[in-house]
Amino acid sequence: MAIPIITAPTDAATRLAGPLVPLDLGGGGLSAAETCELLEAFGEGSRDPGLGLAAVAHAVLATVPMRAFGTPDQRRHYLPRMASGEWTGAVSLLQTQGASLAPTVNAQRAEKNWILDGTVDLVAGAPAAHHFLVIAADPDGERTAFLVDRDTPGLQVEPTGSGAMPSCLWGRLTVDSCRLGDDAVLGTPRAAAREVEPLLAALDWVFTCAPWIGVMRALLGDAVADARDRHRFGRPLAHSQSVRLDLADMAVQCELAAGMLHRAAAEFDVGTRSGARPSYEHAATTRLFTAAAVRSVTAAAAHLHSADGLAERAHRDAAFFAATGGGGEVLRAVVAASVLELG
Amino acid sequence: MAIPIITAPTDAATRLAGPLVPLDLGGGGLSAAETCELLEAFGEGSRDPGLGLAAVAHAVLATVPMRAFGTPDQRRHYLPRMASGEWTGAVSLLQTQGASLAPTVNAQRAEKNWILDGTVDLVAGAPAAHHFLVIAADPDGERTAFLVDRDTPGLQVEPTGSGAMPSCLWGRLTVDSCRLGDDAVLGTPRAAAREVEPLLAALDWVFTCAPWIGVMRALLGDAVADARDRHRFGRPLAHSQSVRLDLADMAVQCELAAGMLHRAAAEFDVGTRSGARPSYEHAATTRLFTAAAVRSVTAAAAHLHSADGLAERAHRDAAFFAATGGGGEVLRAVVAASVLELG
Amino acid sequence: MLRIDHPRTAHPGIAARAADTDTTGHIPAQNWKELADAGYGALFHSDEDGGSGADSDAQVAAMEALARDCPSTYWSATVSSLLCAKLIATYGDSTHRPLLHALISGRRLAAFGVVETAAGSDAGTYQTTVRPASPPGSAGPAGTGFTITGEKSRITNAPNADLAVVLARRERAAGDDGPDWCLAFVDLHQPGVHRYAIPHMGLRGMPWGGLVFTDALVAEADVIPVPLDELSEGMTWGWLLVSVAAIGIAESALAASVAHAGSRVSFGRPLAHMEGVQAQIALSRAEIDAARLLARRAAAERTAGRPARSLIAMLKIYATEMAVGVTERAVQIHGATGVTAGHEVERLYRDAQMNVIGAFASNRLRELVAENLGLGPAVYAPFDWVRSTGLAQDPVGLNGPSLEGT
Amino acid sequence: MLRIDHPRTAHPGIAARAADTDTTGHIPAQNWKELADAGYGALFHSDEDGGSGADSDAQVAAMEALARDCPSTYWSATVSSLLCAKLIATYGDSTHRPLLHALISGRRLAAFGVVETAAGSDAGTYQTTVRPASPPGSAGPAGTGFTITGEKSRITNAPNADLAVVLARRERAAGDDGPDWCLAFVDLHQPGVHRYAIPHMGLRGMPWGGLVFTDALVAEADVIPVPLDELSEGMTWGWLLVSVAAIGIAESALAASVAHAGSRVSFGRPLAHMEGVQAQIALSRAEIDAARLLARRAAAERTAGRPARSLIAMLKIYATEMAVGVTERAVQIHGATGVTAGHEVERLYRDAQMNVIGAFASNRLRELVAENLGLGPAVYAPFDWVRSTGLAQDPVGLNGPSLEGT
Repeated sequence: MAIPIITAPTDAATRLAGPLVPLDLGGGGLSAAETCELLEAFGEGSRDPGLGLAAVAHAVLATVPMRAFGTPDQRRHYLPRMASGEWTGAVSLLQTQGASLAPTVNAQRAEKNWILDGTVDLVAGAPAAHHFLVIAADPDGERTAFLVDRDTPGLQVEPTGSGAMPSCLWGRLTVDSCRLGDDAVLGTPRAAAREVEPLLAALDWVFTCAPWIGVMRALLGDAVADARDRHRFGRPLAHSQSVRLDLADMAVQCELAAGMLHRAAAEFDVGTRSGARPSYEHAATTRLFTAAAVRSVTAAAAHLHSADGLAERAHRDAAFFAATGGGGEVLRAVVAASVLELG
Repeated sequence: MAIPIITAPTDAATRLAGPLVPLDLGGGGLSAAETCELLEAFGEGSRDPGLGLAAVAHAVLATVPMRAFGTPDQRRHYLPRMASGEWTGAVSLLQTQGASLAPTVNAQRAEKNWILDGTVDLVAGAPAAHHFLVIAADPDGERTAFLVDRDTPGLQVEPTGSGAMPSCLWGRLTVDSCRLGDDAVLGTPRAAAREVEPLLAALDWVFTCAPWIGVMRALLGDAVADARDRHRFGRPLAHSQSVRLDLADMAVQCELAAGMLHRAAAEFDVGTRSGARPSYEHAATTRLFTAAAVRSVTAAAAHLHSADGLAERAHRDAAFFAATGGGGEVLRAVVAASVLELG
Repeated sequence: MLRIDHPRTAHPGIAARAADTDTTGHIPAQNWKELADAGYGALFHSDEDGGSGADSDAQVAAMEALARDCPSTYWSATVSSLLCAKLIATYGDSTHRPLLHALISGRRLAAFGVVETAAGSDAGTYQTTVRPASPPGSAGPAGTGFTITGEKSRITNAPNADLAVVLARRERAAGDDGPDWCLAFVDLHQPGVHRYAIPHMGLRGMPWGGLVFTDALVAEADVIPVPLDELSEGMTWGWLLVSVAAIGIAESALAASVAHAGSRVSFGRPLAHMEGVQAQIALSRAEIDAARLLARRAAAERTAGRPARSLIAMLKIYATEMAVGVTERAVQIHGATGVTAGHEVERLYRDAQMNVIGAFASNRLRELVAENLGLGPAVYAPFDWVRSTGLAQDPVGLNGPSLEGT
Repeated sequence: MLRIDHPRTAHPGIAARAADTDTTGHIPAQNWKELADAGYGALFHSDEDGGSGADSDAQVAAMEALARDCPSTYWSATVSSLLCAKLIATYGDSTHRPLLHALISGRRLAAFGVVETAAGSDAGTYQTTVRPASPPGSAGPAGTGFTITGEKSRITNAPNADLAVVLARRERAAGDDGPDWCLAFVDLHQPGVHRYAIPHMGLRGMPWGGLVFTDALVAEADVIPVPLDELSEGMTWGWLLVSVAAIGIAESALAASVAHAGSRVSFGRPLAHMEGVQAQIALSRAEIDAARLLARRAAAERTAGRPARSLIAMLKIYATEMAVGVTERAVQIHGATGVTAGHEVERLYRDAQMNVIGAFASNRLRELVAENLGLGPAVYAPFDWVRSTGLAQDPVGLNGPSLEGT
């Protein structure tokens, strides 16, 4: 989570902390499309896929479900402080894919309370987070979304290392007989499968692509500069047709992925106006396409040695990006389910 | 270079240190084909592309040019100690591609000596090496191969970090008015372009592939085990057709790359018997094909989390592998030069 | 739920005749009538040019719909009513209004004559020349018109067009310091014109072939000097046309794949339940969407008159190669059915490759994109830099040179 | 310099007629004569079976050489003299010696009837059945032979073969606990046989179509009970055949590309000097080599009688898809020339795809390889696991459900 959130709440930090928090709750009041542009620019400027992911985890994955399904009290309690950067919210990337992975947190009803037990790994931003969005399954398999504050008794947060995206601080969450009231439930109890889960999945698929668009542009810019500076066989690389063709393909992939992203993001805005829903198919195809674009752009850039090692880091992080959001197997199944009207 | 060379000279270490050193000089006396098999097994067993490269740098790149072009004195002086693991030889991967990159070391004739000045980066095994194979260019551009001992006055070795292949210890070599006698010349003076350079290029193209064949097999084995253990959508991954198809393609790539390697390696042996020369085209296509196979196999494996992080490391190192040996641009040009009878 | 749907068939009659159009290599007259009735050509042109002024999204949607129905008919109709008509609208004047209307309404058909037999898209090699019908100072009455001589090849509509918009060199009189090149609007129904057809792998219904001009007459008003550079912006209409053809072909191939996967049962289950098939369909869906979104954006820029050369070049590169991949997957999903002559997918597979070849080739366009990225123009040097490096030589074997030849 | 060269043309006459063979859809009689004279079919068989017993490298080289010369002729000849003859040699007995010799020498042509119209390679759906000509206990003389009834489709050589090796179900008498399946060697020149041709995209010269048996007669000795499992090892000859076809097609496409690149001048320089073209050629060179080396290895294993099913499956997957890629690059290098009907590259592009489809499809073979890796047999489950997970549902927009429908 690091820099953009944890620094003093400058304007820039505030903008990145709460772009999707409405103006009347102290946020940026940006549209989904504008937020994507902001995240693209952040990815390009920071040259750090991990930081970009950290920003998405807090400002989109932890924020939007609360905006969409939160009670007025929940919204008033959390969103202004999340927008200012005072509080950070965190979400596990293993919980943004519905129940395609078996749930690892159990919820038991005990009188007026819920008792949560279990462990969630790969929580983006966990070490610095103030609260967590956690999905837990009933004994009969129905799932509910919870807002769990860091100081809740029974909650433990443990920082974890990660080979990829290290600047998005990672952690593991353990809940041990963690007692929560009904006011900790986000949305309808036992209805996460039709409320928070589809939303989280689509947000993950769409918005995590945005910083990568910026990173790909940075890689392309580096590669162009590199081709003008370096020589091989005594000729500038910029004269090498294979280098030129590769750079052209990198540019094509950037444009295509950006187009996919902008359509999918705009649907979250159309939804806010017309009440129509964003298309999960478009969200999934966006991620499927962008993951492939990122893989091919980072592979093409990987033999360059950019000043700050962006090409190497991006190549490493690209594999992580391609494996999260469900990875190709989940995304292909989801898109196929839509196109084939099966699933 | 690390483990296989620096440990006490056990049988195993000796085998890996000197497979291509003739028996009468204390080596393993293996054929090129047998050496490839040994390196494949080492890659599979060590699960470490960096260590595999370290073994190739010493036992092939530093050894074979000396065996092929060394004077009887040079061979007797160096090869037995290289075979025992007592001495390690090192070569820069920037000097295995002829003059496709501009030479960075200059050689001046001064009476009966040669004076070397310049810097060479990306020297595989430099920190622990006893001597170095260095190519240097005359003022008129003709190139000569030299054997430079570590204790030569004017020689400095500086360890360098590397994002990829860290277990192949890397270094930078600086020669500052380094004075060498004619006995330090390997092969004919001013004839590296037709003697040592084509050999070094072909050895790099062919033999660095061998440990990767083993690494790919290890990745495939891990992936198969993983598919039997893990679940998604409540089903074992082994039941997922997309997983099965991906694993089949990994296996296909392993077989194809191994076939290419074995042809190219065997030609070094045919050469020893018939005097016919190995084909540079076959050497270059082997590397071109294997680099692509490694990229696709590591990309397919990259979303798996093997116990020791092999998948992540291999994915990182694959980019390095694809960029060295000249990278696609040099290899494609070399193959095209052969096929099109141009260049 | 919001879905900006991809276009479905717009001309069921044309779609129903698509297989026959391919087999016979001939576009039925009924197709032309239906397109004229639908006002297809008018969509691309403003009211003042005699069109109906559709916005760019509607234009792309209409193009794709026709490309889905019958790629051959789409190519033939769109080359005439979009590409050629745009060139006439841009470079012609009021005297060309009737001609423009005839193309837009589909009453007349035009071909765009650029490529010659020597070397594809390299204008430097073109020989076709326009010269004054009677050279100034000769015996005949001067200034009454021009003649054109030369051969254009691999031209859509060449075998049956009424008119060709031809790129030609100008033979300039002394003191004429205008451009070296011109566009000539040439009536093809005259004695100095010979045409021939070239049989081709895909888009078989599309007329394709050559035009041989031997002192064919061109009216003075129909020869318009144009700098070559400027013309290249006009050609982007052609790249857009080809790109949308590719997208329509890919969408049809995907639709056929989805239908086949849903109905074909193998090993007791519909193909649609096989993940391998699902993966191919999902990938095709994502790739077609990406191409279409870029096509809409590029068309919006181009229609608004903004420079879109690089964007349309990117589109052409991607969309045409994408469609080859999508039709390939469709053939694989269909199995032997997909290679049976007369099957839609067999036809689409052949059609798709034509778009990669049509207009500028992919690598030529990649060069253009690279230049636009700031890499400078392509710099050619003879390929002679490998051998001097010590590479590209067979090395010695393990034992070095000592044992050679023994 | 040592070069294990890839085969060049072996049958110049057959190569010279390849374009015509494609255009007319008919293999000239002269081709058959030249193959017989060259002893092509004999290479695949041991001396004792009446062959010339070439080693496996020589077999692969001869196959590839013919595939380079004319893929259609190669398919037709090799299905008969390799695949069908191997099945007869393996499952037949001494009474089939004359038949075997006739196929090996090329005097008679055989088809291998496996696939039926319902569902490609899923044997579970096959209906063709062999039953006793006169059921035991009926009025007629028992035990004089069998009849076969059913339809086999998409069969190489079906339209003109003399004989078919047919996979069929056995109608078993009570007490017969032999296999459910048999191979029947069926004479196709008899009244109970109807045949038809299916026009196809590539390999147009190769006869392809269906065989309809209506109580066609089969002699008792020509019905050989075989367990289905066992037969699948025999089919690997077919996969090898297809793989080598793909390699030959790819090599021809590369050779044409190299020749074209060396002679075609664009923008003042031969294509061969363009790095983009060089990259395509280098990649094709590497991929073809990889496939050929695997083919030689697989053939050596198979010829030596060792199990090579998984290896040949890998070869078939890779070689056939590789050839599609190589011919695609060849078309791109050739530009419009490459899609002109009658040009070698246009034909090879269509031919290449047929090999992907022919015999088992790629994903079926990948399943087989996966099983061999230790993943267990394919386990099918209806595709119904996505929706219950909370995925595959349109989410709400930014403002949640409260504003929906407003």
